[in-house]
Amino acid sequence: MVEIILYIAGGLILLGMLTALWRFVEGPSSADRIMAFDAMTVTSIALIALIAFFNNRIIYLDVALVYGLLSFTGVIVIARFLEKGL
Amino acid sequence: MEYLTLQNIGLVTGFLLILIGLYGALTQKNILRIIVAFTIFDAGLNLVIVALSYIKGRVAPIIDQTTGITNLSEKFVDPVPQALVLTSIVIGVGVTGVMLTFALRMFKTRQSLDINDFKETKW
Amino acid sequence: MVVIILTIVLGLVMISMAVTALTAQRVRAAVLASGIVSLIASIIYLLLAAPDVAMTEAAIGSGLTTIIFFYVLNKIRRSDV
Amino acid sequence: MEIRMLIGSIVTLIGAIFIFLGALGIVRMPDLYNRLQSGTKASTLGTILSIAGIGIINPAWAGKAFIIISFVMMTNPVSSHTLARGAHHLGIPLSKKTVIDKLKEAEANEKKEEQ
Repeated sequence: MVEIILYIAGGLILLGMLTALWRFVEGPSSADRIMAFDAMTVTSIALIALIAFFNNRIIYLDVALVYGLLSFTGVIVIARFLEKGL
Repeated sequence: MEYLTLQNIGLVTGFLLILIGLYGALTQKNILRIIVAFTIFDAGLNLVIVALSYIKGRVAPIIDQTTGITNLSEKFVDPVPQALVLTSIVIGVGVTGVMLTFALRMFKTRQSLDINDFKETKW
Repeated sequence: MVVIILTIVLGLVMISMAVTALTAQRVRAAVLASGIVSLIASIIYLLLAAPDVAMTEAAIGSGLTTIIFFYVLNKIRRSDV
Repeated sequence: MEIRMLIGSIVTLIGAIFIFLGALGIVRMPDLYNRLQSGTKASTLGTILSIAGIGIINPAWAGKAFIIISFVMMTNPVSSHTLARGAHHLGIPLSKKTVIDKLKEAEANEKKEEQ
């Protein structure tokens, strides 16, 4: 029962990632692409947590920790690049 | 159907990434796009080496409460290719930085990013 | 079986993003697409039982490479980058 | 025991639904700023609920899950705010239905005080 609910949750998360990818391919301006990149990064944190549950290893959560700490620096650098002047 | 394992999917994806990166590096004219293609080539190469070391049914080579400390060589995948890939990722970033520095110097001397404008280094 | 389907979907996304990086109109879109290739490669490393490689790829391949590329693009600033 | 695992999985499912609706908003919204608030608020809440559900299912993981939740809650709004400000400076047009633009008024006031 629990595993079936978590499989459905994983499918929804993967579908959300693919939907954000469509905006990345379509996006009219560069800011749209950066926003899709940010949304995909945050979504992949939840996917990594689900993979860690199914493999039953706590060490996999450290990867999600690294994502949460370091993913926002890239977005800040690109936004400063758009604002002219790094 | 029995060929559809995790290892084979990793190998096929890695080799396709290597081919796409090589094609891009050979056919693009812009210097920055050549460097982007080189980055994709690097990612595919690392993926192939990690997929070679995977064995079905075994777990990651890090000790904690769920693995115990006995018979570890029958539970873990091979850790040596993973250590090699760990070094290779860092070296790849260093090579990318050197290539970007060259691209910046070439742009400052000639005000161009096209590879056809730099003919004096050909022989 | 679920893991196989997940890996196939992630691999297809990776290959399509690599093709997007070669055919994009501006260089900044190509750099972002190669960042997504590194991001999904890190999830596939996690499925292939290599969490340490996944950690390094997430920090260096997806973060630091994008940052140094945009540092150089900030120095160049033409109409097509 | 079973009740706790069921509650945790349902919390994770609610988080996944929030992530999917946020991604749907990224595609459907009319201009950049609406997409930005949909893609940031809903995705952040969905990720927080998903990781909290994993922490409820497995109580030994709750400490590390709490650390990840606090990092996501601190870093994600910062990057989104910086991106919205950069896009406004770049001059990306607003939607036709927008009624108020406070940042433009504030910049006009600053320019008037300098003169």
